[in-house]
Amino acid sequence: QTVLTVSAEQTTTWVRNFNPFGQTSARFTTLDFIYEPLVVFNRLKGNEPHFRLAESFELADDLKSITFKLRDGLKWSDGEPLTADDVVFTYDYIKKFPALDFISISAQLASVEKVDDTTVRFNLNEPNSLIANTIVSMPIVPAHIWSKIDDPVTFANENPVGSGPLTEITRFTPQVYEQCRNPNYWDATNLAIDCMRLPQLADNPQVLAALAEGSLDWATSFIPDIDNTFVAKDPEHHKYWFTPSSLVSFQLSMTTPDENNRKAFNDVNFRRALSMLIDRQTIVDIAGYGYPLVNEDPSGLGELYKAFANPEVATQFGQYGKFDKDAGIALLDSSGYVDANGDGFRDNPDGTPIAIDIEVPNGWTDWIDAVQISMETLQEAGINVKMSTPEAAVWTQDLIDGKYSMTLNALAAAANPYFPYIRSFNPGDFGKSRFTAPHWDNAEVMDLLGKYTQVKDPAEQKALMDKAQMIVAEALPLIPVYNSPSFYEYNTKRFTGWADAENPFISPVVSNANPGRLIQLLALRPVSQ
Amino acid sequence: MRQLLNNKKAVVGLTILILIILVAVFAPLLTEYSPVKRVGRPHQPPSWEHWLGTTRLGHDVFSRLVHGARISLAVGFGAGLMITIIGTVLGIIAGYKGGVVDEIINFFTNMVLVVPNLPLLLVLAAFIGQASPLVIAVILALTSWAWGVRVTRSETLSIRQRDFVKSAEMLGEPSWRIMAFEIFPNLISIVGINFIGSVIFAVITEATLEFLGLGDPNTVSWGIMLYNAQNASALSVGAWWDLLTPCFALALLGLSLALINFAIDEIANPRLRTGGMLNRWTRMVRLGEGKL
Amino acid sequence: MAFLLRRLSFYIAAFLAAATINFFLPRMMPGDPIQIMFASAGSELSLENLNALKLTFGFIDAPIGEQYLAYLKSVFTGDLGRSIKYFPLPVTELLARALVWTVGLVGIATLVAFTIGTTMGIMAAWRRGTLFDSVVSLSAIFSSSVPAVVVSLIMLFVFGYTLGWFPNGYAADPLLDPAWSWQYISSVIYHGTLPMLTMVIVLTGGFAVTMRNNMINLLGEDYIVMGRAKGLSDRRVMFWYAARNALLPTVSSLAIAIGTVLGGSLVTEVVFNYPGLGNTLYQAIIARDYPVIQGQLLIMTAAMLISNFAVDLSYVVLDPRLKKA
Amino acid sequence: MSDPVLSVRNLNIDYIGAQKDFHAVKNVSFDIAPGEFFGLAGESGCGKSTIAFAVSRLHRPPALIRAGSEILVGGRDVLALDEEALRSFRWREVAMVFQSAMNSLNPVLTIEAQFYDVLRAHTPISRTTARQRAAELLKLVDISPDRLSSYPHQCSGGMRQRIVIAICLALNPKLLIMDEPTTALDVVVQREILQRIDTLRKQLGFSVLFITHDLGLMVQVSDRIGIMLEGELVEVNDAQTIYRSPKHDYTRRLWASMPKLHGEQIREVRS
Amino acid sequence: MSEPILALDNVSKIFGSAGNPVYAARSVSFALRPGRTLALVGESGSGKTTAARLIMREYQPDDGRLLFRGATLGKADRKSLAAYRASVQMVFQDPFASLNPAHTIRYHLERPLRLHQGRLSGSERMAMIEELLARVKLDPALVMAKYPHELSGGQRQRISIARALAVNPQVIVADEPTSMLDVSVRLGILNLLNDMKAQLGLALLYITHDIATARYVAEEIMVMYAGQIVEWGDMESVLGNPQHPYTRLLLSAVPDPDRRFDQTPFEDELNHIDVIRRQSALPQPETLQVGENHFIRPMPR
Ligand SMILES: Nc1ncnc2c1ncn2[C@@H]1O[C@H](COP(=O)(O)OP(=O)(O)OP(=O)(O)O)[C@@H](O)[C@H]1O
Ligand SMILES: Nc1ncnc2c1ncn2[C@@H]1O[C@H](COP(=O)(O)OP(=O)(O)OP(=O)(O)O)[C@@H](O)[C@H]1O
Ligand SMILES: [Mg+2]
Ligand SMILES: [Mg+2]
Repeated sequence: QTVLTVSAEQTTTWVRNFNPFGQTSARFTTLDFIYEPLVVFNRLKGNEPHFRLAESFELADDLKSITFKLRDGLKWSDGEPLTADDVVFTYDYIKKFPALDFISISAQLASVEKVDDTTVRFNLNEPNSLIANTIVSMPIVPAHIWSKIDDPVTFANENPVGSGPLTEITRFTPQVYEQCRNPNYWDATNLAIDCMRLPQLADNPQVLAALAEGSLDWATSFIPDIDNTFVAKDPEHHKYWFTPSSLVSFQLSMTTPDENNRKAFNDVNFRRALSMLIDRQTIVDIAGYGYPLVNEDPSGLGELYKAFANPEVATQFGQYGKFDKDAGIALLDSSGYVDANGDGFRDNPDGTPIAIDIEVPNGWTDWIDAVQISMETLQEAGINVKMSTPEAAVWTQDLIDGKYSMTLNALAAAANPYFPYIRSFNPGDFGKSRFTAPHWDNAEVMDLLGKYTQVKDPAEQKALMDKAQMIVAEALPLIPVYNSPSFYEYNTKRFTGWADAENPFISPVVSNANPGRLIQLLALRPVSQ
Repeated sequence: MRQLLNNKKAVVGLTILILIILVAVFAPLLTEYSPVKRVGRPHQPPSWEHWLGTTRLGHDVFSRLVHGARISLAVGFGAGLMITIIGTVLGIIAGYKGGVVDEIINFFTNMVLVVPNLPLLLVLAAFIGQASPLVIAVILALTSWAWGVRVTRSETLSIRQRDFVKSAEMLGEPSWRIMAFEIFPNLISIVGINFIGSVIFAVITEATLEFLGLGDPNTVSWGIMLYNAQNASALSVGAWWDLLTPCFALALLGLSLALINFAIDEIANPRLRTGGMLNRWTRMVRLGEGKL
Repeated sequence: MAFLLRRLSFYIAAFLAAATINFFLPRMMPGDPIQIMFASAGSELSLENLNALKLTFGFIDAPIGEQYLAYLKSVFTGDLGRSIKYFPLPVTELLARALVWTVGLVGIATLVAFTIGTTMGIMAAWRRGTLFDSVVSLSAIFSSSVPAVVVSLIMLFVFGYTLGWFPNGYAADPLLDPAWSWQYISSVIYHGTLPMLTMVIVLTGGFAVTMRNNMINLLGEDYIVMGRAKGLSDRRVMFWYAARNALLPTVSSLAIAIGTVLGGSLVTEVVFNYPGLGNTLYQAIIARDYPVIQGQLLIMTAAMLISNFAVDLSYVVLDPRLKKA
Repeated sequence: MSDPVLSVRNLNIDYIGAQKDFHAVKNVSFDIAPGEFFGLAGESGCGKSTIAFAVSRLHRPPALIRAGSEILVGGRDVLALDEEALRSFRWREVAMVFQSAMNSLNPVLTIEAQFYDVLRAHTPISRTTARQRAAELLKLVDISPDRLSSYPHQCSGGMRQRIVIAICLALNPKLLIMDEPTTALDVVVQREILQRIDTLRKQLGFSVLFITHDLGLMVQVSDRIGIMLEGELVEVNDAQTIYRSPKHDYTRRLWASMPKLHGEQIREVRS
Repeated sequence: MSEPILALDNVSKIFGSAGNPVYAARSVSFALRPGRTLALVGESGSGKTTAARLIMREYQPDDGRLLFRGATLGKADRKSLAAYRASVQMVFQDPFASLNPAHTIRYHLERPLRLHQGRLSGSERMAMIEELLARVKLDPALVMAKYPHELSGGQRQRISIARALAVNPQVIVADEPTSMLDVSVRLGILNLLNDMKAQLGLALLYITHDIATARYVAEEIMVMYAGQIVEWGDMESVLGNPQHPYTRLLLSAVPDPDRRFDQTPFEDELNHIDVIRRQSALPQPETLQVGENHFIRPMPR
C-alpha cells in the first residue's frame, strides 16, 4: 500500500467533516480529492484546461451560456452513475440553501439545464467570457445522497460519497486520518497513491519538525529560514518551491473621514511619493524571510500576471513603483507637501496637517513587520505615520466602509488580472467588500473591464486589458508591495513526480485553494525501494 | 523602612529593583540605538555592536530590553497600585462596616475569585483588541482586586475587634476616620504584601497577554519582545538571545519583587524572621557554649 | 452541613452570574460576531451567505431577554452549541476532548507540586534557619515569582531544542492511536514531561512558601509544644500536629490557587502545544470561535466552583471544628 | 529530706539575638522534693516559662541553655540526654500543663487520639487498652469517658484543662509542671482544678512545679515558693514564711501592693 | 447620697437565636453616682462587658431603659451619641490593644481634644495634653512622642485613662483595667482611678473578676451571674455577709493568702458547684433586702 503523508491544514484536533460546501469547516482534503472538479485550469500555463469530470466545455458566441460535456461512464464512489442530473441537482441545491453557495455563483446564473445525460448548459444573466473559472470551483455532489439531507449546512458528511481519487475514510481519530482510493475512480490508471495520511499538526513549528525529520511528503506551511531549518537536514530529498500568489499592497482611503488626509490621498503625486518611499526589498527580505516576490509594477500585475502585462506601463510609470527615497522626497517637496507649521511633519500644500494611521489586523505579524519597516522610511521623509492593530473584524469593517487612512490589504491570486481589478475597483462592491477598500471610483476602468468579459477574441481582450493597466498605473490606487508566496515543501525520498521550478507543469501547492493539487497528486509515483 | 534595610532578602530585592528602575529611567542614555529602528541585520548573535544581538527585524535587543523595562514597570506598578487601592478600600469597608455592605462586597469578591482570572483576561483583551499597556493595566485592575479584598477584609475584621478601634468609636471618631487613620495604618504590611504581590501578578500577566499576541505591537515591552521572538521562531532558528533576554529580565524582576514581598512578610510577622540570630545561635552551639 | 449548604448556594449563584457575564460579554463587544468569526476564518462571504449562516448558528434576532432565556436553557441542558472553527463538532465534545488532557496535566502537576511544595515547606519550617531552610525558601521564592511563560519557554529551549531530549509539542505521538497500550502511554508520558515539569516548577514554590509560613506560625502554639513535651517523635509532631493544622489555610488557598493553576496551564499548553483546555481556549480566541470561548469560560468557572466545593468538603473533613457548625 | 525530684543548678539561659543576647535566666538554682508543691512566682517576662521549658528541654532556637547549667531529674542529668533518651524522658518523668487550655490540645484530633498518642509513644499498647486507660484517667479528673470521642472545641475551657491534666497523669510522671494553668479560667473553675491537683498529688505522690503570677493563689496552694525578678531567683522559702516575713525587698513590695479581701485594707504605697 | 448621673433600669439584652437565647443581661438595674465607684464582679461570660457596652450605647437594650441625668435615652442618633460620649468614657482591659500601635501618644490624646474640646489653639491643646499626662503621673516630655509599644503596660493603661479624661467626662467605665497588669503596677492604676474620682467627682463603674481589687476601689459592689445581678449593696456588707449562694461560692474560690485551701469558708457551696451554677442561671425575678444597703435575688426553690 502506498501512503502519502500530507499536511494541508493546521489544527489542534481533527473533526470529521467532509461537507464540500463548508468553506471554513470541512477538512481541506475534501475539495479536489473527494469531489473532483469539472475542469482544472492551470494558472501556470495561461489557464490551460485539464479536463476532469468534464471532457470539454464550450462558451456560446454571445457569451450568455456555457455548456459542459461530462465523460461517459462516470461513477460515484458508491458505484452509482454520475450524470448531468447530479450537476443540475447541485446547482438547484445551492439556490435552495444559499448558505452553501460559498462563491455566490447563483446570482450570475439564469438557469442550469440538462441537455442530455452527459451535457449541462449554464445560462448566464450577463455575458461573461470568464464564467468557466467560477463554475469549476463549485463541487458537484451526488443527488441520491444529498437529496435526503435535511440540513446540509450543518451536515458533516462523515462518510462522503464522492467522485475524486481518494474518497474512502479508512481511519479517523483526532490525531490522524487516512483517506484512501476511490474504488470507482474513473482515472484510476493514473493514480499511483493508495492512501493519503493526514497527521494532525497544530502550527508551523510542528509542521517544520515533521518535515525536518522526513515524515511528511507534501506540505504547505510557512517555514522560517527554510534552507537551514529544512533543506539542510537532507539536501538530497528536502525540497521547496515558492510561487508568487496574492498581491499585498498599501492602500489609502479616498473617502477617509479626515478631510485633510483626504486631500492628500486624492492627489496622485502624494500616492506616488508614498510608493517611492516603500522599501519593498527590505520588507520582503526581513518581514518575509525573502520568500515573497517584490512587486514594483504600478499596475499591480507583477510577476503573477506577467503574461498579461503591458510593457508601456513600466516605461511610463515604472519609476513610481520602485523604492527611491530621494525621488520620493523630491516629489513631495515639489508638490508642496512641506512642513508648514514646524511640527516636524509634512503638511498639505494648503498648510493643513496630514496624520496617517496605518491599520493592520492584530496578530498578522508579517504585515505588522512590513508596516514597521515602511514607517521607518516614511518617517524619515517627514510623514506623520503611526500604526494601529485593531481586531481583524474591526479592520475588515473599516476597510469595507473606507473609514481608515492607510492599510495593507491582500488580494487572492486568480487566473486572470480581470479578477483582481474587478474586485478592487467595482463601485457596486463599495461598502460591501474589503477588497474595494481604496474606494477608487473610475468609470473608464469599469467600462473596460465590463467589455473584457463580453469579448471572446484574445487580441481584443488584450487591448482592453492593456488600456486598463495604463489607467491604473497612472492613478496608482493601490501601492503594490509584494506578492506573497504560496508555500510548497516536499520530500522526494518516497515519491517522485513533483512539480518544481524546472518542471512547472502545475501549481503543486496542497492548500485547498489550489485545484492544481489534484493534477500534482496524479503525477506522483512511488520510488521503488 | 529601617527594618526593610536590615533584612538581607529585602536588600537584595530592592537593589535589583532599583537597578531595573534606574535602567528604565535612564534608558535613552544607556543605549545608542533606538528600540524601534532597524540597526542591524536580522538575528545577529550578541557582539560588541549589539550586546544582546538583534531581533528578527534587526532591532537591537539590548536597546529594546532597556526601553521595555519602562512598560513592564509602569504596567506592573500602575496596575499593582490600582489593584491595591480597590482591594484595600473595599476590604476595609467590608470588614469595618459589616452587615449588608459586607455581604455584598464579599459576594462579589468571592464571585471574582472563582472566575478563572487569566482566561477571563484573555477573552477581555481579545474582545477589546489592540490592548495597549494602559488598557491591560486597567483590565487587570478591574479583574484582580478580589484577593486583596479577601485578605484586607479578614485582617480588618480582626483589627476592628481590637480595643483601640472601640475606643476611637467611643471618642466619637467618624467612621471614615476610623477606617483611614485607625485601621489602615495597621494594615500597612498587608497592603504592602498585596501591592507587591499585585505588581508581580501584573508584570507576569501583562507579559503573558502580550506573549499570547493580545498586546499592542507598537509597544516596546518585554511581553512584546517575547511575542516577536516566538513569532520569529527564534528557538527553531537558534536565535536564543532574542527569546531568552526578555525571559531573564522578567525572571529577575519577578525575583526581586518576590524577595521584597518575603521580607515584608518577615517584618510584619516576627515569627517568620530568621535573621542573623539563628546563624549566631548555630555557631554558639557548635562552639559548645550551650545547647537547647 | 449548614456551612456546606451555604457554600453550595453561593456556588450556584456564582455560576449563574458567570453564565450571565458570559452571555453578555460577546454582545457588548464591538463588531458583529458572525462577521468576526468569518473574518478570522479568512474567507469572504456575500451578505446573503452570511445571513444564511447567521441563522444556522443560532444568532436569532429575538429580544435580548428571549435570547438570554434560550441561552440559559441551553446551558443547563448541557448544550453549548457547535464550534465554528471545528464545525460541526459540538462545543461540549471539543471541550471533553481537551478536558482529559488538562485534567491529567493540571491534576497531576498540582498534586505533585502540592506534595513536594508542602513537604518542603514543612521541613523548612521545622529546620528554620538552617541551610536547608534557606535553600528551600530561596528556590521557593524564585519558583513562585518567575512567570509560567518564562519557565515554559526556557524548558522548551533547553530540553526541547538544545538538548533535544523531549518533543516540542503535543500530548502524544500523533501517529499512534489512543489505546491502553504501553506504547501509547509511554508516548503520553514522554510528551507530557516538559509541560508537567514546567507546571510543577511554577506551582511548587507557592505551596512551599505558604506551608512554611503557616507552619512557622503554628510552631509556637501550645499544642505543638505539648506534642513535643509528650515525647512524641519529631516526625509525628511535624506531620500530625503541625502540618495537619498548617494545612488548613493551605487547603483554602488551594481553592484560589486553582485559578492560578488554570492560568499557568493555559500558557504552558500554548507554549508546548498541549491539546488541553487552555490551548483550545487560546485557539478559539484567535479564531474568535464564540461558542467555544463561551463554553470554555463556563467550563473553567464550573471547574473552579467544583474544586472550591471539593476544598470546602475536604476542609470539613480536615477541620472537625466545622462539622458541628 | 529525700533526694530531690528536680534539682536545678546554676541555670543560665540566653535568647540569642542578631547582635546582642538576652539573658533570660540568670544563675538559677533550686530543688523540688518528692511530693512537694513548689511555686514559682514573678512578673511577666521574668523567665518563669523559660525555666519550665528548659526542664523538659523544649526550647527551640534561638534559646540557648548555657554550658555549666545543670538540670537533674531524679538524679539524671537532663542536659546530657540524647534525642531518643530525651523523647522517652519527656512526659514519663516530667509532664507539663500549659498556660492556655484553649490551645494546648490539638484541635484536629479527638481526645482519645491525644491519649493514645502519648501512651503509644512510650509503651507498646493496643487501642483498646489505651482506651481503657484513657477512660480511667478521665475519671480521675471527673470527666465522663464519653468525652473521649469529642474534639477539643466541643469541651469547655475548664474541661479542657482537666483533660490536659489527665493526659499529664497518663504515665505517672514524677514531676508535673504547670505554667500558669488557670489564668484563662474563672476563679471557681481555677479553684476546682487546683483542688483536684492537690488531691491527686497526695494520692499519686508526684511533685508539682507551679508557675503563676497570682501571689495569693500561690501562697494558698504551695509548700514552698520561689520569687523571680528579671531572670534571677531572688528568694526561695516556705510559703507561709514568704507571705508573713518576706526577706527580699522586692517580695515585700509585692505583698504591699496586693489589696486584701478581708480585714484591714493595705496602705497605699506611694513612690 | 448624691443623685445618680447614669442608671440602668431593668435592662435586658439577649443574644443568640430565638430557639437558644443567651441572656447577656437580664433585668439589670443599677445607678452610678458622682464621686462614687460601683464594682461589678462576676465570672467570665456573666455579662459584665455587656453591661458596659449597654452603657456605652454600643448595644441597644432589648428591654428596659437607660437614664442619663434622669432622662430616658432613646435610640441613639449620631448627634446625641456624640454629646453622650463627651460625658461617658471607657477604659479597656488590654493595655496592649487599646492604643493604636501606629500612632504616637500625642496623637492619642490630641484626637479627643479636637473632637470634644471645641476650637483650641495648638498651644492650648499642647498645654492640655501636658496637663492630662501630668494628671496620670507621666512625664509629658518623655512619653509624648513615643509609640505605645515603647511603653510598659502600666504606662499604657495610664494613657488610656488620660484619653478618657481628655473629653472631660462625668462617667468612666473601666472594664477590667488591671487584669492584664503585673501585681506591682496594678495598685498604681487603682490609686489613679481613686484620685480621679475624688478630684473630678467622676462616677466610676469598675468591672472586674478580682474581688480584692474591687474592695480596694469601690464603695458598692454587684455580683453578676448569667446576666443577672444576684447580690448587691455596700461593699463591706456584701463581702462580710454574703447571702446569695453564688456570691458565697465566688468568695470561697477567690485566692486568699490568709487561708490555705483546707481552711476555706462556705465548704457547702464548694461541694455543690454545679447545682449552684445551674440554679443561679435560672430567672430570679424577686428582690430581697438583707441589709441597709444590701440586696439579693434569691434563687427559686
Ligand atoms: N524566642 C525568644 N526570643 C527572644 N526573647 C525571648 C524569647 N522568648 C522569651 N523571650 C524573653 O525572655 C524573657 C522571659 O520569658 P518567659 O516567657 O520565660 O517569661 P515568663 O516569666 O514566663 O512571663 P509570662 O508570665 O508573661 O509568661 C522575656 O523577657 C521574653 O521577652
Ligand atoms: N455580640 C455578641 N453576640 C452574641 N453573644 C454575645 C455577644 N456579646 C456577648 N455575648 C454573650 O453574652 C454573654 C456575656 O458576655 P460578656 O462579654 O458580657 O461577659 P463578661 O462577663 O464580660 O465576660 P469576660 O469576663 O470574659 O469579659 C456571654 O455568654 C457571651 O458569649
Ligand atoms: Mg510564661
Ligand atoms: Mg468582659
